[in-house]
Amino acid sequence: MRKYFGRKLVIYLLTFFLAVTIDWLIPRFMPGDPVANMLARVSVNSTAASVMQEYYTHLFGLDLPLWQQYLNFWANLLRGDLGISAYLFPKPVTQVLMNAIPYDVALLLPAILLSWLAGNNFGAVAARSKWLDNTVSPIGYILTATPYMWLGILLAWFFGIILDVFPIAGAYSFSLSPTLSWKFIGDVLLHWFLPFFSLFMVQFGGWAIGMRNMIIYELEADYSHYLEALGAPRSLIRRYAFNNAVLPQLSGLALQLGVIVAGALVTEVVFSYPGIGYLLLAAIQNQDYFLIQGCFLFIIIGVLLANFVIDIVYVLVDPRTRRGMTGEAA
Amino acid sequence: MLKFEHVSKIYKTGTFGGKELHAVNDVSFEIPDGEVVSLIGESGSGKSTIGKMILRLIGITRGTIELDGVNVGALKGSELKEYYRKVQGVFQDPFSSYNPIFKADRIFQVIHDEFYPQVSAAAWTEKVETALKDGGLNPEHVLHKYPHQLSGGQLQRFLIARALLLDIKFLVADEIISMLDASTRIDVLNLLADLKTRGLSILFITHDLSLANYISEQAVILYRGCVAERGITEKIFNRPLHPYTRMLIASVPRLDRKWDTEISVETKATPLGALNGCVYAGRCPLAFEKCKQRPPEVEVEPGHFVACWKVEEI
Amino acid sequence: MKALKQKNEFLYFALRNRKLQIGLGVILFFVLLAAFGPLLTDYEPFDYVNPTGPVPPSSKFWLGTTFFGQDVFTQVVMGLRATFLIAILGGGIATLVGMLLGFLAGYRGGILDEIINVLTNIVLVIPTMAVLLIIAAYLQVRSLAMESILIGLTAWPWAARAIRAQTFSLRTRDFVDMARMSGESAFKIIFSEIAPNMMSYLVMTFILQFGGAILNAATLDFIGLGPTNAISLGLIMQYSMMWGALQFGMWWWFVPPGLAITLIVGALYSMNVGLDEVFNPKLREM
Amino acid sequence: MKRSMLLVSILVALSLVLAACQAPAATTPAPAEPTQAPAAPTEPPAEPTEPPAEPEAPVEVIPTEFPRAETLYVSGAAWGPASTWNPFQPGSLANTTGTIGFVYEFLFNFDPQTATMIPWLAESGTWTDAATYDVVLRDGLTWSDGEPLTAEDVKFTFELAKTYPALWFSPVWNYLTGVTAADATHLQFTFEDPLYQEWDNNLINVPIVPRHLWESMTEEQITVGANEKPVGSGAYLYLSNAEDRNIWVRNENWWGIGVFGKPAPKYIVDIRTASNNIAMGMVLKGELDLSNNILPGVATLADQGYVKTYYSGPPYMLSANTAVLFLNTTKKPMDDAAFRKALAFAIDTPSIVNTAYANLVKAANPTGMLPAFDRFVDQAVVDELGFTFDTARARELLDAAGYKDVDGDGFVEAPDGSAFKLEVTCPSGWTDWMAAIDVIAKSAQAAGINIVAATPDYGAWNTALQGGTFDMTLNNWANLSNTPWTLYNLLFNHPIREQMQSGNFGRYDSQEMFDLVDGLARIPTSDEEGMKAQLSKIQKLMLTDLPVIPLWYNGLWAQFSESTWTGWPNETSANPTLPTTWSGYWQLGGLQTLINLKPAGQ
Amino acid sequence: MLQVENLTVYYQTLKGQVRALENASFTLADGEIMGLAGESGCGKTTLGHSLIHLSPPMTHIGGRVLLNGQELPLTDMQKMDAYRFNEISIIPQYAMNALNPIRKIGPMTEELLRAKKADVRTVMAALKDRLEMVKLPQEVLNLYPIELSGGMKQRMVMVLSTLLDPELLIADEITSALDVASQKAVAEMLVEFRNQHCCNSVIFITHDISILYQIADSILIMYAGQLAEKGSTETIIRNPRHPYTRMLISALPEIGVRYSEKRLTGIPGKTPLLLHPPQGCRFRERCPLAFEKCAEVPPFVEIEPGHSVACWKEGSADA
Repeated sequence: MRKYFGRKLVIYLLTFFLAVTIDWLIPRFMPGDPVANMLARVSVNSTAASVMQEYYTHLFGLDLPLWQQYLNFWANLLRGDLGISAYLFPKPVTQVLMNAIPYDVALLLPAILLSWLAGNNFGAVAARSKWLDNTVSPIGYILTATPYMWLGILLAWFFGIILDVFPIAGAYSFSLSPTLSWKFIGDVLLHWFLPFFSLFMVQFGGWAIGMRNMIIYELEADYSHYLEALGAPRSLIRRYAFNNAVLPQLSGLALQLGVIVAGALVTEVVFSYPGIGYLLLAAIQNQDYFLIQGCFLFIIIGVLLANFVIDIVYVLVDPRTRRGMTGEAA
Repeated sequence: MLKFEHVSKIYKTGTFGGKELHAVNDVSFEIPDGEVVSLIGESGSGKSTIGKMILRLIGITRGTIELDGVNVGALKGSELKEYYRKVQGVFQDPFSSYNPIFKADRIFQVIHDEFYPQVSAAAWTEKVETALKDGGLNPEHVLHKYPHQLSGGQLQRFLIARALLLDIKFLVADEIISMLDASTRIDVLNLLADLKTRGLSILFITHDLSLANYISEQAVILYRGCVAERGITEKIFNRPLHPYTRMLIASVPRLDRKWDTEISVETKATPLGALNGCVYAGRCPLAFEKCKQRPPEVEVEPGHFVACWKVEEI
Repeated sequence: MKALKQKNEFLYFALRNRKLQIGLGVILFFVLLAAFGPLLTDYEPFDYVNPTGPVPPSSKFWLGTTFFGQDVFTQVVMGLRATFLIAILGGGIATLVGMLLGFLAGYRGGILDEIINVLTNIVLVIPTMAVLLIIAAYLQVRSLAMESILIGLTAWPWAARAIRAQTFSLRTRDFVDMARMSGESAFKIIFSEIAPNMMSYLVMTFILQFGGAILNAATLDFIGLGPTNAISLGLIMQYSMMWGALQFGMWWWFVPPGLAITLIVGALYSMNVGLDEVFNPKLREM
Repeated sequence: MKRSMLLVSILVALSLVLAACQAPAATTPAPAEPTQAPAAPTEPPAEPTEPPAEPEAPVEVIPTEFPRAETLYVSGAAWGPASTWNPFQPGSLANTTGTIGFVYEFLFNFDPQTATMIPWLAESGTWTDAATYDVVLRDGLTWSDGEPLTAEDVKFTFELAKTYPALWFSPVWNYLTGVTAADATHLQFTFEDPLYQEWDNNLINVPIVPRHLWESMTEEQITVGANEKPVGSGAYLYLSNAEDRNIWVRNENWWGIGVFGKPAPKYIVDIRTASNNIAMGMVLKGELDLSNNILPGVATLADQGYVKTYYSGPPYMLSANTAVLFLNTTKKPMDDAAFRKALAFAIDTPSIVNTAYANLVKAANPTGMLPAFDRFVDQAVVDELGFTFDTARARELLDAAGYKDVDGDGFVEAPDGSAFKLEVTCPSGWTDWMAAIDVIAKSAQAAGINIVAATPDYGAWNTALQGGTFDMTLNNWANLSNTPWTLYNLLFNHPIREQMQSGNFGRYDSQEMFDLVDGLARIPTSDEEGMKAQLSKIQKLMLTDLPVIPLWYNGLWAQFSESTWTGWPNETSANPTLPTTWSGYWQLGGLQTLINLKPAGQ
Repeated sequence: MLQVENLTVYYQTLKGQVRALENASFTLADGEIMGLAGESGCGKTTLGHSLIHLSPPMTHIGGRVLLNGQELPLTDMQKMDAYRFNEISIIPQYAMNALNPIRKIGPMTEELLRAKKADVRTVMAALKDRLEMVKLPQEVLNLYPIELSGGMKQRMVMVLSTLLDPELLIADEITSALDVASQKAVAEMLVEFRNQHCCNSVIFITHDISILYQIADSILIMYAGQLAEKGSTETIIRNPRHPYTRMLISALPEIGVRYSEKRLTGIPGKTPLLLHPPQGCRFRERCPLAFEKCAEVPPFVEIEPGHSVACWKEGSADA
């Protein structure tokens, strides 16, 4: 088991190293000069422009030799310093990110966990009878095939415009100041709901379909047949099948994380929800490569951590990994 | 003559190859020309590994295998291809040996393409039909069919015919009849034995002692990668010396006598046999202190070798 | 119970599988629409054909017009072409790369397998969309082909992993050893012995990659990182949002492109499960 | 299964509540900046147990809910979260639109409608001779921390630019030789070869900062510091901000209340809407009082009376800047004035106005002068050399200049017979411009000029712009100001360098023009006749060579609702001010607009 | 006591019915271990499974099964549940994979017992003794199936299947994949189970007749979906009457028999496909004694007490 984690850890570290390196390369590869872009609209007298250009280049540390910039990047990174945002100059990127992260956590965590749980249970139910299967499965296919933003748009249109029961932009009303009042909390939840719901629904469809298919496989497994032959009640067999089918769904979750993050990104864009996705879009539109770096890094770290958590959970629920990884050679 | 000299196969396991698994452990024996040698052992004894090493399907970790003085392990590229003209194998599962989506006789076409591209198609067809007849098959009945349309016995004969097309000198027959039905088994076995008349040497790998006894001149008893006992088949079967061989023979279900229920065949989950000791010590009723060292192979009578510290007492 | 019978059974079930039928039908519909749709319209996607700006669907403008008076139907039809192009190219590249690496890792094993495995894991963990975003943001002028390549080059890992596993299990089958003993080269063994056995699997991989490429492209386009010189379904949605289709209630602007994507991808998934049922007898009867 | 489901649900609910509350909760104690506690200038006792606010700052209580009747909701200024309150910060300041104008003030304001300088901190400013400018400050000016604002502060502010060349107004020291403060209200600026036009521009744009707080700051704090506790002299104080809003509260002790009047709204919530359509929805619902976003569909809504605009008919909006087409004169065939002229006739500006902007803009005068500067346009020159959309004429001109369709592909070739294909660009995502360049390309093609539209990303576009690798591109970086010089300084910036950062992107190289523009800079702003004469020469040369083609005026986008506030300026107002919240416009009448507002129903 | 009467079970496939088991009738005495032998595809597994879990694509065509005089509701999945495990149990061929891989063995057993409404405490106590009988340590209950070797898993399944002391135990090819030593161990354990009354009667399905000679009381030989011969072990091995049985036994190499000394022969031809089996005696095509009468199905008749054969030549078989 220690080997298993050791191996995982090595891969994670390698991934992290590579991702950070790619990340670092971003402003070095991009067309044009981030400082020039930042100062572009300050069309003042030319002498000031070139002085300012020089000044800001130094400020961002872009006047150093490349290898030194790279080392500095790592050194700063390990101190939690991701540099300064150009678009939100002179805010440190870390700080900008910190403002956005709670929204992402609030959106992604429940959407991922709840949709996974609900989808799995629903899929298991769907596999139970032909009638349910025929009604539930098509809905699942449609949902999981829906582009995140489109579902978001539809929900915003229906609930926000036609029914006008949910706000369709922002994290809380402009008329409110953040306080720990019920009114404010209610307002926050109201704004949170639609983006959450559209994320939830698309994933829900996918998990339901996945579970439905997995459980059918499991019900055909030898252990299910054995229990059937021993006359075990259907409920026990289904429960075992479910427990087994959940495992691939769990590793599926790890695989899906990237897609979900992308989904959250566009959903935040649709609902102007001030999370990382929204920030990343703004950073891209404003050519803020330092902020793009930060967002990318944050997403990587988030996904890596989530993967690691899933790995641990997987090992906890599946005894096979505990032995399997140290087992015999191919 | 195929010669094994201190051959070992070690698998690295674990993340970075931290653990070693000795599938074959310092094995030496010879297969003289025109003889059938049986390689007998339980699953995990390394018998198939030895077969695959001869066929160069897996590498040799230590030691050398020589065919007529040529080091098999060192063959590369076209040398290896030439080697396959002389050495071929047939495996346990006839259905697995065929690509299920092609017709069974494609294996002959492949041989044609790879080894005899200069032979005309007509001449080749004739050659194939002859080989099939030699294998006891009626070409009309068996050609142009998919593997599932043929019986396991027919498929194994196909493979033997394929080997014959190549004019081989050496055949590795790895459990080739264990998946066949009892009614057809013996015929395939007979076919194999008949090949000897063509001067072929055969390594007959099996876990069934009665089959080994039926067909082979010599036998090698393998336990966990080590040779326990080897020599002339008759001598081993008439006078098994290694406790393992004895246990095996006692366990064979026979139609002429019932099992001796007194002989324990109990296997232990984790054999105590240390790597550098006797590997059978963990299961051996006779094991004693000295078994912590690897017993040397002793020739107890001409052509009968045993590796056991207690061989004197037996 | 083997090949020939399988083929017959395959046809039998393929022709009778409702999921496959529906999926194929929907895809066919959209392919035809993309192929012949432009013949049905007199407009160019960006032409300002309706001077009064946005109007709801009518006999003149089947799906209404955009805020600027561009014909939505024309845009959707042309967008469908772009979508299929990206799907085929992007999905194709992803499948090819996945196959190549999967075959290589699965067949050769050893250190090569380890390296590819680590690479796969790395690319798998790094969120594709984040990478796409960043790479797309680099590129100054983006074409459909460029977008397809980007999507293809980031979407291969799971395919590689799955194909590796399949190859790995096929590699241990005796017929591969037989082929080796027939002196066949590794390349030939992979493509003439192993790959044909995975056809169903490869087809399904391609279908999933095809759908994935559509969704990825839609996401990129919607964020404004799509092709800078073409129309696509994602771009139509982006424009509709940018120009207040929601606020002005111009549902005909954002519903058709999203619906088309959903139906196409849904149909692909449906086909995939249908094929799975056809190939896997265990799934057939439930 | 059910049990675990329930358990996880509870966990999720808990995490959600925590996460949801964490964001606002972080903001609660320090509403200024969630993670920067000291950023708040006004520590709000949101909780009764909060420690008292810092003594030097006036205490402003942040209410849970802003009373609608006392709050003005505006949008369209900020394009990102607030990040700096440093009045010298150029780039990001737009996101805290009130930093200059609300908090920090200028010596003068300017009324573009009447083209007059309005004394603001200064009571008067006079050129005592050609190289000496005397300023008298008003009495009783105070900083918001109670300290008096004196001539020393003004002197200090201008001298900062001498010490730190990285400040944007440092070039003033190219001709400014010294500042002396005679007493608390009297200042004298002395010059050598003063650039009068630019100096006036500085008077309304250099924010005066308090010396007592700024003199202890480091260079970095001054040049790039975020200045999170801005202490200024202006009408509003900074209250708090979040990702999508900045909130300002009226400075009840503002020195100007007695002079200019009290701005009506107590709170100003400046909203960053994610997209223009959201602003639109909010205006329609009366949730937003003033939107300065571009909303191309607004014409219809204005016609139906759902929203108010400055003009009740086209173009609905005042003009804010001129969108010009820069032609890269270093490339063929744009190096040929005859070709450029033909192109000017070929561009279908009316379609841009009608289709891309749905009549929200109007076509530009060929000189590029904004309507506010109509009097500086030499109509005779325009009549003689100007251009209008006329495809036939464009074809004639091309033909005359030797541009003929030799190979019969429908597009003309250069006189030397070579075919060309040009790109007209604008940054990707700038949708109104994207629509506009489509029209440009199409109409040029109709005239036989092979032009295609391309929309690179902003960074790439900017690189091409400054590096001079583009063919032709749109630009509008000269905003409404107090002088026509601003526009021509952008169009004909010089000298030509490798990187053109400040204008003349097409690298139009004409010493004659450069001399004319430099000459204009040296004409005192009081000498209107002298300016007109100089401008006539500039315009004549410009329309002859046509290195840039002015196309239309981007609007001073503004649509407002009268549901809560009335008194918005419009074409019928007696003294119309600018209805805008854009950064840099407060001193151009934006603040006066707020002072003129009245609560609805009064 | 088990009575099988004219049991006929077909497989439904796309191409039609596979006549996997036709008209099987036999009895099994209390405490009897009956070996059920035949080549692959002869219907032995079908027979075994139809006694406990007759589920699609298997279809019950006719016949009945009585256990201690009571007819089993073969086709009623729900009613049959009452018999399964309690009265009839099975050690499946796939014993290595028969345990839920993600559940510890002990808890899984308890869950199963609880679900079957058995007296959990008593049975769990008995379980400890049973484990000792198969020489498994008590700790296995605390392990996951993955942590057991193949042989251990199989023995665990043996214990599990017989926990409720069933009247009938079906052991399906349990020795087929094992090495000789393990074969012997498992076979002996099964006998021990019977001796200790952990189960009453046993049907031991195998293709290996020599194992049956070691442990079975009686042997039933099947060929192509039909019963060929049944008799006591000694009778079948020493005095087989059906030509198929005889050829089968004579094709078995024995230790001591050598190719060079005595060349054995197999049975020529191959087993017929059961989709369209030949009329009459299905062994006809391969039978050296076949004659016209074999075009009719030979009845499975008792030619001496406890010895039944389905062959028209049964009387002159010695010839």
